[in-house]
Amino acid sequence: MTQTLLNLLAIAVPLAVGFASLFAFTTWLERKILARIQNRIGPNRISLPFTRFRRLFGLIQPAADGLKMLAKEDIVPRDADKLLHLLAPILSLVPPMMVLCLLPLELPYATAGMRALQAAALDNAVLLFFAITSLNTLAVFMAGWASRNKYSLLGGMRAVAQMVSYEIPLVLSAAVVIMAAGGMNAQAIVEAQRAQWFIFTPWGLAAFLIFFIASLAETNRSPFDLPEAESEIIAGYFTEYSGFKFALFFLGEYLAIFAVSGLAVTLFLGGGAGPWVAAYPALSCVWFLAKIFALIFVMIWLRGTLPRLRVDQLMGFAWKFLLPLSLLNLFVAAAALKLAKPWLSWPVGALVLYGAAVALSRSHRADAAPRTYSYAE
Amino acid sequence: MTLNHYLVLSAILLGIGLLGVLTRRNIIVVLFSIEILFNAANLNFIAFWRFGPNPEALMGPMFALFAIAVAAAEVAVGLALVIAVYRHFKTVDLEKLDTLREP
Amino acid sequence: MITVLTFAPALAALLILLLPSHWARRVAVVGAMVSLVITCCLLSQFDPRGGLQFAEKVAWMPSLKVDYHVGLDGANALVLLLATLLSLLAILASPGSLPRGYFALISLQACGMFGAFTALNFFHWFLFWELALVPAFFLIKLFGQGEDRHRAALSFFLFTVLGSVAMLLGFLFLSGGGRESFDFIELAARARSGALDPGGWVFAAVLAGLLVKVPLAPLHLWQAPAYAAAPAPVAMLLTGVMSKMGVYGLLRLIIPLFPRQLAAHGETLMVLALLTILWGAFVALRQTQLRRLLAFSSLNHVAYCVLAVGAVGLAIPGGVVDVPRLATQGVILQMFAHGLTAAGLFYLTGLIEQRAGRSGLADFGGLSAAAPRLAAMFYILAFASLGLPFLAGFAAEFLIFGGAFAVAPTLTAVATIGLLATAVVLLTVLQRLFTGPTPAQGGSLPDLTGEEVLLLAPVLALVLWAGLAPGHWLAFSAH
Amino acid sequence: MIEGVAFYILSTVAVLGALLAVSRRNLVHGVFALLLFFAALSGLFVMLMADYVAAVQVLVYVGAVGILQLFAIMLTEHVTGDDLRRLGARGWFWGLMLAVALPVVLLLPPLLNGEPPVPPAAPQSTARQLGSQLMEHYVVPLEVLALLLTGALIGAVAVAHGPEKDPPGKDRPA
Amino acid sequence: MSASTLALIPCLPLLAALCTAGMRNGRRAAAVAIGALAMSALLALWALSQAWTGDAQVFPLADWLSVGGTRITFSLRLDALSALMASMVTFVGLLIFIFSTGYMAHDPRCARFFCYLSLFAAGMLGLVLSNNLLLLFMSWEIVGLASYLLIGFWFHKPSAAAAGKKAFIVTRLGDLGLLLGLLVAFTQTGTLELYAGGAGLLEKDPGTLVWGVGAAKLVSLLLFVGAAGKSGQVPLHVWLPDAMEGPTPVSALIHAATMVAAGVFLVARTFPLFEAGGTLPLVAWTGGVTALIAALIALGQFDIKRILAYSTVSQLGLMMVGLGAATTGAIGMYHLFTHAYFKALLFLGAGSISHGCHHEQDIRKMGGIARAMPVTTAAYLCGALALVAFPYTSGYFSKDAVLVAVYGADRPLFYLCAFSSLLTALYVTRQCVYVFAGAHRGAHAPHESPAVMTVPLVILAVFALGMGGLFGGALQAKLGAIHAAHPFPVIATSWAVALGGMLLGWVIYSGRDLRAPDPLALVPLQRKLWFDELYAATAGRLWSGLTALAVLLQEMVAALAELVQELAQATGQFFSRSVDGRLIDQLAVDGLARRFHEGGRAAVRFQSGFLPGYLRWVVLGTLLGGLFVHWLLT
Repeated sequence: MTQTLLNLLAIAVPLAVGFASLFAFTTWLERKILARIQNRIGPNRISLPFTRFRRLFGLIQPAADGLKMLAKEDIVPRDADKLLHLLAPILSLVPPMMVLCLLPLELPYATAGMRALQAAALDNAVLLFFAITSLNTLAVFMAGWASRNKYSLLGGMRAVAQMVSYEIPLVLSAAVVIMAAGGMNAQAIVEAQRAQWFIFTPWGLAAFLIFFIASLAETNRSPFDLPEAESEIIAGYFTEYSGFKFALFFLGEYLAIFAVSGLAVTLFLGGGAGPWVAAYPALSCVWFLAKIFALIFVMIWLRGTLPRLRVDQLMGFAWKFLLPLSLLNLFVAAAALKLAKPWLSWPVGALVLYGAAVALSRSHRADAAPRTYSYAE
Repeated sequence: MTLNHYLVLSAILLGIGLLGVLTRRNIIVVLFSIEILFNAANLNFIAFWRFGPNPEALMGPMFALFAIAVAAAEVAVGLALVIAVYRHFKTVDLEKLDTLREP
Repeated sequence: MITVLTFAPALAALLILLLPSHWARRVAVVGAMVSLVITCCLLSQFDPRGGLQFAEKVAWMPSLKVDYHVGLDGANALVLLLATLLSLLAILASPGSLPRGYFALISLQACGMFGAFTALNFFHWFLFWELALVPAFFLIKLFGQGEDRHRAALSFFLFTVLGSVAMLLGFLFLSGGGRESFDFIELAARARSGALDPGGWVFAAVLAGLLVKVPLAPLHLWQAPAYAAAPAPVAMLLTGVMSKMGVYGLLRLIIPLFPRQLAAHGETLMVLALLTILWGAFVALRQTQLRRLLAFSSLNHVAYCVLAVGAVGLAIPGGVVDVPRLATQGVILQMFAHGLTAAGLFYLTGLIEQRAGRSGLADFGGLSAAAPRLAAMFYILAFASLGLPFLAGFAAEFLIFGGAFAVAPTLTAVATIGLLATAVVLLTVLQRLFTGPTPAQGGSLPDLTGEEVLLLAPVLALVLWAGLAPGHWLAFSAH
Repeated sequence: MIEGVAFYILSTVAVLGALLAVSRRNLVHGVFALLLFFAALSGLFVMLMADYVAAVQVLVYVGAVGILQLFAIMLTEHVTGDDLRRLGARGWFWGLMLAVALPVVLLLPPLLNGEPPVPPAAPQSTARQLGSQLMEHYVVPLEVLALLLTGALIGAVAVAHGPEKDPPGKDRPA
Repeated sequence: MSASTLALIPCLPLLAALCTAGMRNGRRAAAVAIGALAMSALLALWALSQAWTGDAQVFPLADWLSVGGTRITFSLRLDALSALMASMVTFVGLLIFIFSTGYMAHDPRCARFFCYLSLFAAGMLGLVLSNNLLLLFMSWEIVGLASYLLIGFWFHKPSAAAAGKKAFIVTRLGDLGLLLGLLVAFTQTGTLELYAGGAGLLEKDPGTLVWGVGAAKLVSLLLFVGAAGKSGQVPLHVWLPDAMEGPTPVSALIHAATMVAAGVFLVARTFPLFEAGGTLPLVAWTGGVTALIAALIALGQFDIKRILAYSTVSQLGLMMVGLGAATTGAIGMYHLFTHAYFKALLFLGAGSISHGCHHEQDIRKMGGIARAMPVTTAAYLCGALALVAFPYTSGYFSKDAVLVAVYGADRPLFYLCAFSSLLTALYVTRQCVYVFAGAHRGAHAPHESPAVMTVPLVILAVFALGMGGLFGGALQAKLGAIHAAHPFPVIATSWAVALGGMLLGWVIYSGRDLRAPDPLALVPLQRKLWFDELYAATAGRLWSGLTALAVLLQEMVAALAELVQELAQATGQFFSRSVDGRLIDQLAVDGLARRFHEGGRAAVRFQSGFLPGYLRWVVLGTLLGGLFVHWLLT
């Protein structure tokens, strides 16, 4: 009994510590990249006290933020729902962490025995992944409701609506990969991409794009960060949060990003595969993280450049564009896999998908048109 | 754990579900309780499948899946109705929603 | 002819209702006169030995074997004459001042009586039987006297109707619900041949119906109040003709149709008749009102007929005396005689009431001094009803007693006491009313006018004729 | 051993969750308790070697149904537990009695007949087997289910849609 | 002598009666009546002469009524008996008619009186001549009617009316007997003819039994009851004295001569029946008893006419004795004839006396008539002597014959008759002394009656004295009497009785102060031996008891009818209220409807719209289902 416990800890602790530190680095990375996009420098002032290193390119900024968060007073609104107010940040943190262990990440020091225990080896890891990520919606809603604040409630509701809507294209695009890989076991999928990453197949590419966009919505990132839209509803569902609970939310958010990107990597970018992995098995972990950071970079990039979507455009885009496209993609992938003649199926598939995409976007041109408002006469 | 444990558990859950259905005044709570009932039933399916004679027939999970799907549909329609009822009667209190009764 | 005779008064009644009221009495008289004339013609052409004459037979309801069959024979010849005569007298006796309803009703009653006497088929006999009854009820009720008339009319009606219902039921059983014919003659023929064998109950029912009408002792309760309450002319008809309908019924129905039952129950019938005779006579003794006294004495007289009918039943053919023939002819004559005398007496009582407004025995005295004609008339009629020889009553009584005596000597001997009692009754009346000192206040009456005497003349003539030469009248019933 | 402990933990959590869901005056708490209950149940499914069903349970119930109920609460009375109206409906006592009676009755046969033999082999149910069964053996129910879900979806939208607030053409292109 | 002429005898007076009925003037009515009677008297004499010489003849008149087999024809019979009676009736009647013209002269209703008298005469003649028992009975009734009318002639006197009624009723009672006798005869023999050439009633031997008694005996008995009623024999004699209420000629004619004789005539006429029936001793004895009692009562009477009435009753008793004792009816009839004359004389005498004394009837208030009314007195005394049977007067001969007959037949009866004859003589002398001797005790002096009244008296006096001797023997022979020797003792007693009685009377009464109470008028005799009271006590009470019973019965039956009506009313009420009201309205119709309504309401309560409720029921259903399945499985 204790042996298994030890084994569990052996896995859990490195994952937790590793990703927490990555969180800090990503915050810094994001602020630096945004700054660069906005033609500014970004944080570089914070220096490590009592040490000589001065401005280490702002790397100490996250630590400072962390300390600041800890020091800040934890304000709980008077008629807030005490219990839920406390529970919300925790609930937003727990699912991403759980999901991380599902990723096919071989830890460098992992011995043969331990490999078997990796959650990734679970038969339906991907399904579990989606199941757990759906918990995140609850956390958002709990936060929105518990702070008894109109804006936070509105933010919460928007977030929930958004996440629910984008969850379906997310799952469907993953379904394409599962169909192709023939199972939901993460490592099996990675194995299946040994020959060719799914991203390089037309339906795979389409799936990847849909998956990526959906994942952005799921984690309320960039163009879909309506819930936290400061200009409209202050900070959305975590308006009433301050101090450490606020930090937890951020941590949760970033972990979610890592998880989704990790999943994207395993599904479409061949997981830990890369040059020299065969030689040095430990390299798979490095490649895995590298691919994750590439995706994160794109996200930050999008954040810095794309404007925020309107709510109805957001919903319309999900239900009227992504969903039909992913369903079509599912069919195309099925057909392609069935025919197993890549030379035929690929161009046709690509053509069909591209045509559908163009047709769908043109048919919804009206949604994107500017809204006319009627004021009380 | 033996089948009886699970049966006792599902019976208890059934009881709690009935409690909600039969005693609460609010429709939504009743819907909650119905969900509890559904889950208790699923638990039984899976329990019987697990401790049943030929597990490979996958009867249990299959039933459970279908049950879950149907339950989901049911909740959707139920809540839609509740919303419509609320819009019309401005209340979800069962005791007040008695317009169907004989005068 | 007989149909014309029967329906003449009915037609008159109809006319009366149409014409203004002061014509009423004249039309009624004409109606009655027509009937009387026709009857006289018929009787004059009547051949005593020929059985049924002037018969008219028309199929009325063939499905029920009911046909309109009228005829004249020994039994109903005399009675019909009596009926027509008395109807005329009654109408003449009623003052013109009465409303036309009265005359219509009395004509209707006359029609009913004529029909009842001439009918030979049960169906329309019963119809006329009831027709005669209903107007009487109204006459008593509407035009009667004394505050008791309503109850009297009702009880009169109830008793007779109940009786006739019993008779109807009896007859229905008798005719086996339509299998047998309703015609009296045929039924009589079948009865004689023994084919017809009605049950004892049927005999009892029909007899009860008739005896209520006669009336006989236990069933006579309606009679005294009815006679007392009825207007005088109607009382004349009631005693003179209506009771005769009962007796005629006995003759026509009981004797021919129920020979065996009558033989079996003749004894009881005679006992009942005896009871009635004594009852009527003795109760009459105690009466103070003239009307009730006469009612009971007429109860007594008619009972003789029933006695005779009983005798006919019991008679063993081939005796020294041909009892059935004797008794039947005695009954017929008695009906005729009593009809005349009783009607006359009631007419006189009516006149007394008209003059003095009351007819108690104690109210008057010494009338023969004040009203010699009234006294004379009253004496003659009283002695006739007493059964004095050379007057109508005696011959009939002799025949009846002759017949009855041959069959049941002791019973008839006791019946003669009835004669004595009647004598006592009437003589007391004569003594109270006509003899003794005239009391000071209101004891006397103005005498009869010529016209009234003239009205009574035919009755007196007939009474004398029947007394002196009953043979003529008996010839009619010699069948 | 672990299994026994896990079972008891999960069952108590489930029962508590259900009880709370049913008895809480504040509906939102009720919903979260319910979600807790669903999660506990999925855990039980995992214990019963039906992990696919557990995953689906979590995905469907915790993810979708919970959210739906929250939406329903939001769209109706926002029962926050501050109004002190009676909790139970009329004659709730009988409801209670029946709620207790039925489980007891249903438990009678198993309890009376004692323990069925525990089968040695733990059943293996992988998504693959389920998928193939669905496609082969249960394909008709699957299609019917598909229809049902579509119908339910459209129906729910139609019913909950409510009257057209803004007649077309006023502020939206026809 | 043809049938029609014989029929004229009764019809003439009948016609006279009819004519005088309408008349107003008394004198003319009298003339008509007397004329008619005179005619019939002549005819009667003619018939007598024929009967005297020829033998009996039957003259059938006309069919009265023919009923199938039996034919009742009226026929007259002319024989010695009927002729004699007819002539006697007409002759005496004539005299009385003449007398009454005077007597009734100033009575306003004199015409009506003569009408009744002629009616009476017609009835009497019809009775006498008839050969048919029915005709006899009918005329018998007419005679009764006439006597009623005549007795009650002065109807304004209540006593007269009552007397009339009493007379009629008692005679009517007798008539019933006659009627029954007639009926028995008719039903037994089928004919009512007395003499029908062999087939008549009297010629056939009526043998069959009726009421356990020989037919003949029964008929004769019943006939005797009739006779007794008419002739005033003992039980039925009460009406005769009261009949004196009528005018005196009436009494004379009816209650002396004719009507009372009818009874005796009837017995004589139907003598063969009596003989065959063996009822003669009964007749005799009743006669004897009547004679004795009547004589006794006569002693105690003070009214002149009542004394004569009782003497008539007594003489009638003697006649009955004569008939009963003798072998033929002759002796009784002979006494009847003689008695008719002197009794008529006595009555007319009494009539003229009372007429003279201004209608005073009480002998105590008379006296000294001899001087005042010499002619009446002389005639009266002749009659008295005849009555007493003074030797060689007509009375003597007839009474003597009776005594001889009785002496032979029945000795004790002879002594009875002798004693009653003694009494007769006694009361006659008493009466004569009271009336004629001494001074007039009345209010105002009597005066002699006019000639029209005294002439008949004288004629009658002559007949009273001579009649016996002259015609006696021939009469008896004619009537079929066997001339028996008069045994000496009988003659001696008759002489002794007659003279002794007169002597005794003279001794007692002459010289007494007649105002003092009469020694012989003992109280019972005065009260007529309480016969009236006796009758009242027995028959009267029985009669009123019967009437009371009848009335009671009438009341009871009427009450019963009342009860029945009440019952009908009650049942009607019952049905209408309880059955119809409660049972049908409440229970059956409305009640049911209400039941359904409530049922419905109860059912509705389930549809309460209370959803949890529905759910509970659902769960309950499953619970029970589960239990049921469990129960099934175990």
